[in-house]
Amino acid sequence: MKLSSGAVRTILPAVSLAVLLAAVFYMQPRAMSYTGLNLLFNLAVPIALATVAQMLVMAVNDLDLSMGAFVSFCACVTATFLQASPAIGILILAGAIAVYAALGVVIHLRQLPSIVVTLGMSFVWAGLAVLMLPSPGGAAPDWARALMTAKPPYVPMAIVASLVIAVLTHVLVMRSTFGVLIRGVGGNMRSVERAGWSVIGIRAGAYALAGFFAMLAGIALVGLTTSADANIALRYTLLSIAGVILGGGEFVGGRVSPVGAVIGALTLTLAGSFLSFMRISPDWQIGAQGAILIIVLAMRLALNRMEKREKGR
Amino acid sequence: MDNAVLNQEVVAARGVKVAFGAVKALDGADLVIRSGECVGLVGHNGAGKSTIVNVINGALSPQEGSVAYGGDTASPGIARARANGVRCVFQELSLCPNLTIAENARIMHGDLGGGRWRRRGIDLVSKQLSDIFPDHRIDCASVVEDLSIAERQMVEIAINFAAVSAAPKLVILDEPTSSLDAALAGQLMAYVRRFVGSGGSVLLISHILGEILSTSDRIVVMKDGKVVADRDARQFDTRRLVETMGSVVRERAERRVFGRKRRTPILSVPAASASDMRFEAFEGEIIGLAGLGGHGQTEALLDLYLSANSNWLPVREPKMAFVAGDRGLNGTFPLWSILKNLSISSLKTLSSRNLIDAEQEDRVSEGWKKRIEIRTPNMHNPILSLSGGNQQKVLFARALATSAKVVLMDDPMRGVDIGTKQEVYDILRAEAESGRTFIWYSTEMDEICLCDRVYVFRDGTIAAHLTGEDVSEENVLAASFAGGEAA
Amino acid sequence: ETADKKIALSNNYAGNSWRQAMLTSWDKITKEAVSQGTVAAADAFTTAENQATEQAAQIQNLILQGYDAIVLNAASPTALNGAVKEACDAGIIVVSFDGIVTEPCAWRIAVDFKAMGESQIEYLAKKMPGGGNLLEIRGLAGVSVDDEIHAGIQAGVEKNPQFKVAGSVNGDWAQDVAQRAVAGILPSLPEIAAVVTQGGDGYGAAQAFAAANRPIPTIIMGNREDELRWWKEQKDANGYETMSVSIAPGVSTLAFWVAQQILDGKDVKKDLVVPFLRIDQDNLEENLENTEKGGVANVEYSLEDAQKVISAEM
Amino acid sequence: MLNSLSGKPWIWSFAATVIVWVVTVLFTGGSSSLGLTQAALTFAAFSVVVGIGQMFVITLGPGNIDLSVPATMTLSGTVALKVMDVQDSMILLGLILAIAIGIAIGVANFALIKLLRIPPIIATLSMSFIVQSSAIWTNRGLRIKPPEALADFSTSYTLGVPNVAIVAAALSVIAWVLLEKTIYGRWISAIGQSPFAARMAGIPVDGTRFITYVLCAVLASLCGYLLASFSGGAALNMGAEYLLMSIAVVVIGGTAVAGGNSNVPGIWGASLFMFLVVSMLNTYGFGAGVRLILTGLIIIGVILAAGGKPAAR
Ligand SMILES: Nc1ncnc2c1ncn2[C@@H]1O[C@H](COP(=O)(O)OP(=O)(O)OP(=O)(O)O)[C@@H](O)[C@H]1O
Ligand SMILES: Nc1ncnc2c1ncn2[C@@H]1O[C@H](COP(=O)(O)OP(=O)(O)OP(=O)(O)O)[C@@H](O)[C@H]1O
Ligand SMILES: O[C@@H]1[C@@H](O)[C@H](O)OC[C@H]1O
Ligand SMILES: [Mg+2]
Ligand SMILES: [Mg+2]
Repeated sequence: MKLSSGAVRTILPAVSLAVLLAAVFYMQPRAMSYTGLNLLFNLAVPIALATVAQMLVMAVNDLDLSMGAFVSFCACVTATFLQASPAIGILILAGAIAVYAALGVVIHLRQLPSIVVTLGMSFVWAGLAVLMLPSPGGAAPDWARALMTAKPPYVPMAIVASLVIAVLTHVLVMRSTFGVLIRGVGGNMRSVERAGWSVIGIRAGAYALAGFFAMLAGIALVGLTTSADANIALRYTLLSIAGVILGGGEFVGGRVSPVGAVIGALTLTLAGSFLSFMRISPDWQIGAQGAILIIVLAMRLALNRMEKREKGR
Repeated sequence: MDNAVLNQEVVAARGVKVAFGAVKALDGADLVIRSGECVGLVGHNGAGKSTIVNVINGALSPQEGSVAYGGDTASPGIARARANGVRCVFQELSLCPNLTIAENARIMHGDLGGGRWRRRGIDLVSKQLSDIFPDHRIDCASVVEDLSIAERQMVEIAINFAAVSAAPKLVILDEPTSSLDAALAGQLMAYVRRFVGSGGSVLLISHILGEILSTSDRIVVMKDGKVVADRDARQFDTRRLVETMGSVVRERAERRVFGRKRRTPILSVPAASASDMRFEAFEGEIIGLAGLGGHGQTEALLDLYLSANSNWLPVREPKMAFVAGDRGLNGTFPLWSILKNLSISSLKTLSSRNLIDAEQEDRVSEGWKKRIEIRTPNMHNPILSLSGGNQQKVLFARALATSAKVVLMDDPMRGVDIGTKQEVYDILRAEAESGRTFIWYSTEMDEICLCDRVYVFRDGTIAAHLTGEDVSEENVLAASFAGGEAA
Repeated sequence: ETADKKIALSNNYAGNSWRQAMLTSWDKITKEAVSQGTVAAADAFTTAENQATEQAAQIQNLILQGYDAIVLNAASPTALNGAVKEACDAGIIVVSFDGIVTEPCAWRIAVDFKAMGESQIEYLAKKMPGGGNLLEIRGLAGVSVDDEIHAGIQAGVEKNPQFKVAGSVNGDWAQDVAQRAVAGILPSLPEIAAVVTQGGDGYGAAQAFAAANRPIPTIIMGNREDELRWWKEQKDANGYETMSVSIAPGVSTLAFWVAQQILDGKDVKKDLVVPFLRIDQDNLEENLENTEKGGVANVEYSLEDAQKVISAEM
Repeated sequence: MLNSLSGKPWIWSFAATVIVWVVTVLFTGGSSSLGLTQAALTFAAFSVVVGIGQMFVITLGPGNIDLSVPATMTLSGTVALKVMDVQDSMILLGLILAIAIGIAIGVANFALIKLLRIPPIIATLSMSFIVQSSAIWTNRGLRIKPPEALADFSTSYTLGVPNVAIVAAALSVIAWVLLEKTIYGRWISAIGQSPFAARMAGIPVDGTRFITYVLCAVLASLCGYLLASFSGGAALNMGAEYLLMSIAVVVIGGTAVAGGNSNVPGIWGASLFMFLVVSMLNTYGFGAGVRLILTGLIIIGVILAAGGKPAAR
């Protein structure tokens, strides 16, 4: 049976994750436990949320270069206002999401390249974060801390959270009408427009939703780290883009996979851990991280070949 | 006109003017469509057909004139047109390739919401597909990008005819058969008659005059942005239609007498399997690839082309040139001018010491503009400002402007008007006389019959080889269906 | 009795000469300790990018690998607290240095960065009692070291109002970034008497002044060899005077011994302070001689040194 | 008039540059104008050199980007300075070595992209880790001085114009000719719009992409060589600034991020702008937080004024 392109998009990343995980278990059997899995994956939760946020923006053929700065900003809000005076904190975060929606509108109306606008915004968010926390600090709200360190029976929180995020976003993006419209705008904006939908509204919605997930990423991050700083998640910009791509998403054409994105985020986190299980000279530790990424992706190629779905690109 | 008086007016566009810069795409055109009729709309490439379609469906608001839907004259727009039951199948395919068929149906039908819409969407489209194309083999759970171009066109047609809550009143078909083979086109035309019979109306745009004449109740002829004739279909035949469009009618060209000058083929592909046949091409030949759409002709052309063209090293003299049929996929460069689109394959000959000679480039493209009548005031205009058929001509010129000895053509006459087609046929012959070889996949039987030799494809392999007088509609059809079609 | 104990170094960044010197010192001292059987292992781990999140993940992996102690140069004083807490809960000793963490269960070997900033102004106040305009080169915005040194400088200026900070830029502790930033602001600055810095940016500032053809002010240096060498050249040529101050990269080895002592059952106070390493006009040559070409002035610690530091604090 | 303006997207980055320059110079009543101009030209030169390479890559179409630029700069700077070892006689050899390193990295990047089918963003990111490790391994971050003559050349002026700016200008002219006048330029633009159509038009797509990635890496290594010579030694983090910078100057300069359309003058405008904005805000004494926010808002302001793509009619 020929698999649809969508199915292949999700299966390949899942297999690479499984192989990587098997390798980690082989090297460090201790990881194969409740706490082990939690330690391996809990920091992947905020990355997964950020990756989903990036994916929503990529679904409408845009790219968000401010993701890392925005998650840092949200983390700072969480560790300061949201903790000390929740009402103001919620107001700030809601305002930030509104700004995201507004970005979607402006980018659409003036046909601006999203990459420049979000590049600009990355400075704005970073600046606001520095103003809020000139020096690292703040404290996680108790509920965020409790949520992220909860110990559900049998399955560790990291896994539960990843599953919840994957299922929820799958329903939202792949099953709901709104998800169809978002991906439709990525696939062929004119046809969505010609069918009588408001593309501005859809874009604004996609951005707002992205802002929402990025905000969750910030909160989850603070829940894990207990405090924040202005640079805390700068790397999430690259990580989130890489996660989407690793998960089988593409830069244009509305081809995205939420489950793949979550898997991509887990894979990236695991690739980092993999490294510390191998004893490598410090000089080459950074390079080894690159090598692991390459191997993971090369594995996908091998699988792809087996699938014999090679089309000339 | 008299027989339509009883029928209700579905849409009426009157005195419509639309200009794109200096180009008057519509120059005071009138078009009225009533329920229960099929209106055929013909005209040369760039006559303004697609533009008036965009006016009727609300995507373009005219600079002058009015559009009314059954008397509703509120401010125009896409939403109002749709509310009045206007559906449109566009000339360039307009599905979302990344979505499934059901998801595309969801987008096209705002009223498909509610629980289990996916299931209902699949049912809706598959039922409609079976209605229009009884023996289609499309899996309605597929993602659109996994379908062939013909299948996509079929799906788009089906989605537009389908009714969730309210049935469409007017379905506009802008060159719906350009990627369909004769059998599928016939089925569509039959369905159009049934749809019209049940009180719907259809605006049918096509360059295949046969289907216009056989399907329409009334025919509107456009020329340079104006309506030049609007009469009962029975008052037309091919000759009068062509004359009204402003082209000269020609007798059906005599088959060329082709004497093989050299006995060694310049191209030869051995049979891939027992059921396959060897493929050969000789200098100066026009070879047709026939058969039902989607049976591997495009793939065969792609294979030939890709194996002859290096992906790594530049070549001075390309062996082959390619004329795309699926413009959006592998033809045009949308950000570029007409000029750059035309010259891209022959830059080597237009440059000295690797620097492109702009003057020579201008000269050569002006030459082609005249030779195949690309309708534009200026070759430096963007390619997307051209009408569909004119874009296709540019792709033609691109290939012919190279020095390649072999030209591969992937159903290249999609959407080209009849006058131009005949000119292109003449150019093909002249080029073949001077030693070029053409390998031509076509879904139009008339074109297949112009070829010296024809390979008929079935299920990805060559099922028959016809030469000379054997090249005929009956033989091609027989070979297309022969054997294993038990199902 | 730590012969079977394993110690890990978790380092967030390796992208400058200071960090490289730190790793080299670690390598040198711990190799000896391992070969003598003092500890079973002392592995160094570095994350690819300077990010707290990545380092938190690294610490969690080290927990999984069963290390008995983690020596930590942290990307953030607070953002790693979650991971550090997990380590403590797993019974692991955590000793932080240079980039310290605030989590109470961890040990801290801290440099008083604020005092380091203040000492620069004190030096200047002595050198030029008349005061003057200062250019402040700061580090990376949002990082605590930057904030602390800056606070020290501010405090110093408040006490010595004859000085005025005429301009301030972020040099991100990198010579080329500092050079770029200083070059951009310099044309609009009045006469500058001195440049106060955070380390790793003095040479860049000097280059920028030279390129703009401005008189070279007193630039406080940060112990990098190229800074010291430039200072020496100026000193020989025109008697240029300044001072240089930074934390010694070898403090990683002190942290190592502290961790070893704690594993050995010694009672060690949670907060230790190490002095910063300061170079002055008279000991410049000596320090320059002992500094590797292109490296950073350094001090490494032996077990005895460490024990002295520990008992001094008790 | 308006039409001819919107046809030249680089106009806007220059307009913004002039405004920012004037505002900065006003602070001192004009006395800083020469110094500021020279500094701006000097530092813009480095961004221009890496920016040109990045522009060629970005022109190749969605998803094409080179994230290994910073690491390439670092490695070539480190190795070249180490090999030259302060001897004037080795300057040329050092240059050749730097270029060779660029070629090697470009080849490796494209090998990952092509042979292993790894999306460019992840391929070049992974490669950058490996390259960074190589730089650490070669001399552990020790700062070696450049040869006297080279240092003099890179820090001095010819007729008041910084030598590095002259080098960058020369490279820009070559790039402009390549882009506007040669077949290669047409090819990369065609590939950027539709790789498949390009292939069917007879363009050697892989060969062209290969050359482009190599070109980008070579320009990055050249920039590393120049920057290390200019700033008195190579540092392990010397390229870090240029990751975002190389992308920012390309997109702010008006190159279409979707590929297929690029422009060289815009890179100069954007590079000068990026330097001058920071200088202006430093001059007016804003703290880091406010400075970041204003930088972001100004970038967005410029792109809003430029108004993105003209609508498709
Ligand atoms: N967006 C546009 N910008 C500029 N000119 C345009 C644009 N769209 C259409 N035109 C011009 O308007 C005229 C009418 O075009 P239209 O697409 O309506 O032709 P058509 O009759 O549909 O032709 P075809 O049979 O080739 O599809 C053409 O000259 C075309 O070049
Ligand atoms: N250039 C291409 N690249 C990738 N896929 C292609 C290309 N051209 C065609 N395809 C796909 O290959 C499959 C088989 O193509 P095939 O050659 O059978 O089409 P065809 O006979 O030309 O049909 P049609 O008349 O629709 O063009 C289809 O799914 C089509 O979408
Ligand atoms: O860790 C810091 C190091 O990275 C910087 O360069 O110099 C001072 C140290 O505190
Ligand atoms: Mg048309
Ligand atoms: Mg077909």
